Amino acid sequence: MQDPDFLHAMRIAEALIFASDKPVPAARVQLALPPGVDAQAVLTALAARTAGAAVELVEVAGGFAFRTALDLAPAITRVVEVPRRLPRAAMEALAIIAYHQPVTRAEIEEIRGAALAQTTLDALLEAGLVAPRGRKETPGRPTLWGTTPRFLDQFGLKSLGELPRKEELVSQDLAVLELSALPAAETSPEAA
Amino acid sequence: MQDPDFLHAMRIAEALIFASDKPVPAARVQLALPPGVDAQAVLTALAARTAGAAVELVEVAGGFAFRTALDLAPAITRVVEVPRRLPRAAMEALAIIAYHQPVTRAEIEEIRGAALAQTTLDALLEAGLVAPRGRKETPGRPTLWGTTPRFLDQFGLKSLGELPRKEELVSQDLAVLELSALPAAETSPEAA
Amino acid sequence: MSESLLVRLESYEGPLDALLDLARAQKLDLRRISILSLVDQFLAVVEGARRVRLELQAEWLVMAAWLAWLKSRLLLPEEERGPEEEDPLLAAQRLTDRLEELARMREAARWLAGRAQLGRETFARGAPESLRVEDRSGLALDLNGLLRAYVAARRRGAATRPFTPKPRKLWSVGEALSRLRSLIGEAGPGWSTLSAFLPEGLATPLDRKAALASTLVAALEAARGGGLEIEQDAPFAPIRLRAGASAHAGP
Repeated sequence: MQDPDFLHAMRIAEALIFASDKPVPAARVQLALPPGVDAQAVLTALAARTAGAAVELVEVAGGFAFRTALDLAPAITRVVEVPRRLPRAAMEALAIIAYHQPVTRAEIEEIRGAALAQTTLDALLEAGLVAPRGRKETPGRPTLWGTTPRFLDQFGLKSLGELPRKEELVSQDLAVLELSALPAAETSPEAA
Repeated sequence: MQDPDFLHAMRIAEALIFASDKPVPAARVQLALPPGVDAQAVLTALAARTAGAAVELVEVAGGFAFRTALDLAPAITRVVEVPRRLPRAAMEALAIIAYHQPVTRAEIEEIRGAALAQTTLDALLEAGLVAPRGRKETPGRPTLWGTTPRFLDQFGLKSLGELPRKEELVSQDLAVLELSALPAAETSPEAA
Repeated sequence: MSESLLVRLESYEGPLDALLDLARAQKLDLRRISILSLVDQFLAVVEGARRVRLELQAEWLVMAAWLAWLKSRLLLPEEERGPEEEDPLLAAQRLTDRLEELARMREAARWLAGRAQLGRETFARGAPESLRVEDRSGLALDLNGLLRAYVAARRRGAATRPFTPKPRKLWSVGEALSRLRSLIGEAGPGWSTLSAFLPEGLATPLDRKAALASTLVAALEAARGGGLEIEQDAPFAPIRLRAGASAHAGP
């Protein structure tokens, strides 16, 4: 083990594994070593030397790699808050619920002109932004949806009345569209 | 130095720098260390411990990073693919940007006395060695170019201050005439 | 020497590059450079190149012409130069400065190239670990995004909904005519304004205008048959109707 060739081979293996972007198979380490030195023995010695160190040689799927010791993870990692953005479909559904509540899923789809996945509605429900508001007395008695106080919190609104009137948002663009003809439009937020 | 707190701090610093994809500033190391341990002392000790090892701690580009020892490059490059050297025109343009930054493309061409091919600038940009540094407030508002931290990292420089002083840059061929003994020219072409 | 430069002309990055090479080949001190000897060599090179290939790059010829001018001025006694003319010594100094700067930058490039480079002579960690743990539990919501989403949804909704014009019931001429006929008798012999014959429940201005137009056409139609008389005092004055002579021919 104290043979200088073997020590040099250990240096090579260490540097090679350090520099590789993927775990290095023993066969690949062998390619870099001087002839006559066995990669497996070198790797075993390297693993033994680094065991318990800040950076350890570990065998993972596909070969050997260096990993920082697990006990150090809390010290070196930084928790970064990365607030999620809602996907576009969820944002649109949320906006429609806000403006047309109480509104059924079918009505949301009708207004959006696109299907609304159950998972999207679930995500809004889970985030606490919308909640069921009873059922519509039509065949099938579909659930009616409305926004929650948490919705107001998230958008920094005191009340739904602080939302811009929807006519201000869409009337010019959608002159063709008879706003009042849309489902559940009677209960618009500014009236609520 | 054998104090367990200090040894623990060395482990943390080693793991932090080892895991990072960029040189880690001493201030960032300090944040990860337990209170009362000086990052600079820890880094000095770590550099001393790893000197001559297969993977050494070096100070580069305003921070600390682990790098493989130079003598191991031949063995590593047998297995790891090595990028091509930059062509002479690119190296010259890079040197001009390093010494004259922020500098416009026209100014680089003026100094070289030759047009700078777009592919050359692209190669430097792609390698992450140079980056735009705003625009010059002259007609046409040409882009100003400067070097990046990656440039320092690539060439193993702590900072731009480690570049040889201009007066020291004397062509080897001309050095025969003991130019260094002569007064340095103060007028550089971009000033003319 | 000029032969080898001639052969390599294409490999030079312009005349400045070649000039520097000429200076270096002679181990010229750039700060005490003999512009004159440099000029002669450069001109010889360019002349030689022209004999081989006529299509020499313009920049080479411009430099050659400028150097020839510089040489002639440098040889000329100072008193014989025009007062407006650029000082040839200054021009020569500027050329020397440029060559020096180019020499320095080339040396800097050589210095950089001689350094151990990351990824060639030394290597960084190939597989860095992520030191950031992202806490994605929070939601990034803003009112602006909500409103934009609403507008986008409504716009799409409008675009995907097939355009079906609202069925609009306008008062037809036929309807107007029969209403007119039934009312004109009841209206008595006096004049009545046209608007008195409009149907009830006209909601919008459009409905009203359409009915007015239909009723006028119907009235004209009836007047043509003699069942009705129409009068208007002035343009845009109220149009008045009364039953025609044939309608109450009896009394």
